[in-house]
Amino acid sequence: MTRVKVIPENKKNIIDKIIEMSGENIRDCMQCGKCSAGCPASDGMDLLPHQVIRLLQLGQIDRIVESKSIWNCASCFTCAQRCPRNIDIANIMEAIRLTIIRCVGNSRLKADDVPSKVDCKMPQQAIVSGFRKYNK
Amino acid sequence: MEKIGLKVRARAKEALENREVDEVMGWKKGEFWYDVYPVFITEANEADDLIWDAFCVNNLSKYLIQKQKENKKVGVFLKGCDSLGFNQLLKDNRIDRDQVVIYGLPCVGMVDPEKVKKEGLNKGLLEIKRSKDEITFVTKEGEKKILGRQFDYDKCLACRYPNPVVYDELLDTEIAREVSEMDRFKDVEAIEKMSITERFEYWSNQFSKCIRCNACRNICPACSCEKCVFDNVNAGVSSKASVDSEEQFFHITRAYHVAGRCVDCGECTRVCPAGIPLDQLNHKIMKDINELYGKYDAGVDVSQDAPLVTYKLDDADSFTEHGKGGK
Amino acid sequence: MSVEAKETVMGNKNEFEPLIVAFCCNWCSYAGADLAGTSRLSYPANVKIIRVPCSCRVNANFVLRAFQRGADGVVIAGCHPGDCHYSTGNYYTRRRFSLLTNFLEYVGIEQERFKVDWISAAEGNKFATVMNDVLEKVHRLGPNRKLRDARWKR
Amino acid sequence: MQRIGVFVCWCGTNIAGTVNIEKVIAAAGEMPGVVYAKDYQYMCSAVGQNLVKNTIKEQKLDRVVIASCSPRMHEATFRKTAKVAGLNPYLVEVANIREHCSWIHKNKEEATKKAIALTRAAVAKVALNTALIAGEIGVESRALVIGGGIAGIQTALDIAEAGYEVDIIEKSPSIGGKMAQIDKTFPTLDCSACILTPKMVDVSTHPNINIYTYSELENVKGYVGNFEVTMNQRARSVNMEKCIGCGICTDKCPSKKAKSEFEEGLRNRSAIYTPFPQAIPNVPVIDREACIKFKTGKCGLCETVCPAGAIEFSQEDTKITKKYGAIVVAIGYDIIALDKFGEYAYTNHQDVITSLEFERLTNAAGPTGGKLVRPSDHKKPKKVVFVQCVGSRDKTERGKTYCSKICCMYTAKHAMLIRDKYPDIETYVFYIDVRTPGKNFDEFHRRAVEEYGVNYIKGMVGKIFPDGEKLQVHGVDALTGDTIKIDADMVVLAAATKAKEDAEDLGRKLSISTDTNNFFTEAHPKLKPVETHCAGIYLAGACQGPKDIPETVAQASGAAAKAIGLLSKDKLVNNPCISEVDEKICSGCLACTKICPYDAITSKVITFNDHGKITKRVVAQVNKALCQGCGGCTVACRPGAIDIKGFTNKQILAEVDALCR
Repeated sequence: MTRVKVIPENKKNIIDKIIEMSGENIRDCMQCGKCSAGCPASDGMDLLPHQVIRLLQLGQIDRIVESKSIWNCASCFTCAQRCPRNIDIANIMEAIRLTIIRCVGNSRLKADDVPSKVDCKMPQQAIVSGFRKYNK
Repeated sequence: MEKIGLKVRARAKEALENREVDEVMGWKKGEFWYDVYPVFITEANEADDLIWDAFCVNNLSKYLIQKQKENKKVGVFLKGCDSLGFNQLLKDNRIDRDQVVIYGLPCVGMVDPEKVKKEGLNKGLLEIKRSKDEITFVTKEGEKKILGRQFDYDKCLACRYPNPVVYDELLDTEIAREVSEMDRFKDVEAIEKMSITERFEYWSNQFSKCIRCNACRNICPACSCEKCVFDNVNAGVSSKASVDSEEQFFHITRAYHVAGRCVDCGECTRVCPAGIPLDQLNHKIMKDINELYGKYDAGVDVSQDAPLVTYKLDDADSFTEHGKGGK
Repeated sequence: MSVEAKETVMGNKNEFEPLIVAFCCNWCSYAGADLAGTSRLSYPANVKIIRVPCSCRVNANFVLRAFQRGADGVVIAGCHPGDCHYSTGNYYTRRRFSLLTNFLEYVGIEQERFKVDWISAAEGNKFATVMNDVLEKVHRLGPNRKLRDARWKR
Repeated sequence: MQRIGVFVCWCGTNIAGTVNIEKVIAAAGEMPGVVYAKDYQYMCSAVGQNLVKNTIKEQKLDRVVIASCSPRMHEATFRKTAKVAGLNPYLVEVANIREHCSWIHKNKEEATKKAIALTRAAVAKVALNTALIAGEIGVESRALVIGGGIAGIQTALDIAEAGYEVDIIEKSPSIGGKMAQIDKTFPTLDCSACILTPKMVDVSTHPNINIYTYSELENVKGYVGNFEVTMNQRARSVNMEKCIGCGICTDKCPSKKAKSEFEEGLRNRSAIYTPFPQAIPNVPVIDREACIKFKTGKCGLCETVCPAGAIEFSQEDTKITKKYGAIVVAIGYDIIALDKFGEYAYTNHQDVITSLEFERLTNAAGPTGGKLVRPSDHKKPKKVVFVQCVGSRDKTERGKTYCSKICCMYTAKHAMLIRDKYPDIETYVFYIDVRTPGKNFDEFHRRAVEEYGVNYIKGMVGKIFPDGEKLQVHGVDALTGDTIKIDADMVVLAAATKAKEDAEDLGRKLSISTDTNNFFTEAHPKLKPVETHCAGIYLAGACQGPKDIPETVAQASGAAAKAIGLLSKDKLVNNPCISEVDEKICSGCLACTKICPYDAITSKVITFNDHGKITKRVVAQVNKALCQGCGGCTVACRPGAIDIKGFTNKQILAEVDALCR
């Protein structure tokens, strides 16, 4: 039985950065699942929001980075509104996205190629949040 | 004012003759033009010495405490500010109302001898006569009339109760006087504007002048304790060593003890031999009480509880953030 | 980082060790201080507590005596208005020390040196925060020379 | 010369851990008046106390300082020790070097210096202590129980059985409280009415118990043993003696629009009503807002049909003032408002109900006669979903931070009852953690899962919204990680409990404190759960914190035992640390009489020889029985003529000096 430290040393600083950036205390989460239950975008997520937080608590950043959830999150803040432990999960998702974008290559979406992607049915908020999510 | 002076004499003589009172307290002229001192007369013929002029500033009500210990019925002449002091003594159960007959004297304001000397008008001065807003200087060379009230005490300029609030008889017609409430606490606001170190410098200089003669305590109608805490060594509160902190302790505690009870008669400032502006301390507390707990004038209404012996459930306070009271 | 830790960091720089005298009412704030103890919170050792039956027992003389004896800060803690064990005690405290707070500041004492607050028996961490906060401010102000009796050697 | 003994406690490592005991002993040795200083691991233990006793005798100590834990813990213990050793108990002072020193400061050197300062302050104070003899006060041998629920009923019965008179004051028209609304009780599933009504009848027939229903507490004066309570008995508009409880008036009453509070609004009631059939007293009450006679002056039908002529429209509120020795607060709890929980759609859909409403639905005396039907269309539901922790364990301001303790058990009970009565109904329970720690509690919960097939899903419900006939419930199963959607017919929310609305101002009237959630604060969470800081006032039931019926009854009997202990004494020793007037200094201004919360200070005339002359003077005097020693008067007294024994001005000044050494 190998001794596994709950939060591996090398991942400690990333976790602390995410916590500091989002200003949220992830240890407060009691895994009640209300965020995942109410998340409108949860169908497309392989890791539900409460599982993302659980992985953060366990320091498993790689599984979060590989998951699609943080990109599916439309930051509509329903989870934050309903979390009984007052944690702003959307804020944490934002922090994870930013840490990934900032350490991997340049921003994925250039300003000038947005018009080509816009279709009239898409609400403006999607454009703005898309732009915000994919840039440094 | 001389007309009233005659009335005073007549009333005193009459009161003593038909035994209304055992003794009458009034003022008597001293040797100099500014010199007037309290006098207690028991015989009708002594009444002729009584006077009423521009220097009868002494508050006679505090002598009543001692007189009543000799359980005498006393007649006393009280001005507006004196009557406020009288009410405060009454509220503190120090005197018995039925043992006193009060002859009320509406007062136009008393002349401050220092101000006369500053103008140099005291050379060869024999007497000062005063009618409502006009002062005549009787000197060896002749008479000189000056209009206006620039020679009055500062406290008289700001006086809000020229007419006695309690009396058995009124010897003169009441005086109407509007004093703006706005600049009542100008002196306090000036000090409040100073920085914290300036304020401490200002006050520690003032307090260091104090020689602990207790004149302020003896003249003050609100300071009527049988045995003051500063006289009682057993209380272990403070001593009279000539160290700055003792005077600061004395004056802060005294201002605190008369909080909500000081009638703003300004006597402490007048009698202080070191010239410390003690009423600026009392004015600050009055300003705070008015702001925090509603306008309150001590000595006006004997039945109303003083601010520090009553409370309201939703009182403001000046030490918590949501205390609603400014700092 | 609580004040204590910060203090040890810059403690050796200057030897100023603030002294705070706290008057705590037996039913609420003293119990709050006990709760701060039982929950192992931390506030600096310079705060020394005197137990009084009720906050209305604290006389202005005690506050002045503390400053005279070289205290750098005085704290009075009582029950929240309405919670007083003697039902009306702290209403009088509120009036008395609202006047004294303003008056001491008027005479030139920094307002951070004299703190009055309501701390109930259940507010252990409020007790610790208030004490940490007072000490931090007093630490910044430095030693209190005002009202201090020169003959008193600490 | 004084002979002061200082005893420093290690308290195991609690104090010795961060305080250098030897240094404190050495410093204590040099303090003025100290002739003996000793330390021991556990001063409060029997050995420690014997050490104090023997040292007092051997060293002929006349004052003792114990440097140990908080005086609130062991001041009484060490005072008793001193008394046994023949020393006046009030010549003992405690320096708090544990809660206020060793537990707070990590740095050993600083903690030691502070411990020495605190000990020096205690020595300075004890040097000025005087021997005090506790006075005696009488005790009124009658108890008052506030609240008529199971807690109040059990307390009243126990006190009455001990032979003391008890008054119950209940705000609603009948006693019974929340337990009367419940159908079955866990864990034994016996019917709530069957075990409650016999107790209610015992209370109504017990000679020592008087019941004041439809009444509220106005104000309380006095202190332990001598409380003077004023109650306001609201007008029932029915004469209690004449009424025979036939119930004709409640049937005939035309105004049927008022919502029945007892039925949680699921059924209407008439203007003249008894809350439930087994109500005690079984006398109806006229709700003056709903009654047509009071609103418009017409009607008055109840008066005409009443066979006993018991209706009295002219009845007025009556004020009753009585004296009591002890008071037990048992006002129970309420359910939080769910209007802020929009995601559960409680306010805009009839079939989303709270557990209390569910109790009424399944109750045989309830609005649907015990048949489980949907309140909207009275159809039998096929799928029922239970949602746990609605508002409990919630740090936002919508809910309460604590766990309400009883919901897991009553939800398991509800689910089990449905599966037992209607096996075809599917039941789901969304939970975060099932908390069933009591005796036979977990077995009860496991029976619901294993035998009755209730589906327990670990995960919260995200949102509920009406979808045609059904209710769509979106939840998640946190264990498998997939979202769950159920089309339910009925949703039952286990709403959080909260303190009663008027708990805070009742606390103010009794001057007992409430915590941040408005539950009453007990004197000590572990050692004094049924007492409050105010002597003579005790707590029973859910008003002190969320509690189930077994605990409530246990606490009620505990509170009753405390009250009986108090009432059994005909004399009470009162606190000797009270105020005293020095008549030589008192100038008779009587400012202190205005300050005293207990009106304990009055004036008197004294005659004395003033330099040969007999003079009279008014001075203040303190009524030793009324004064509680708060000290407000000592500050109002400018010359310091009035002082509190045990906390005199000089003692506190001495403490200030010692602390500033």
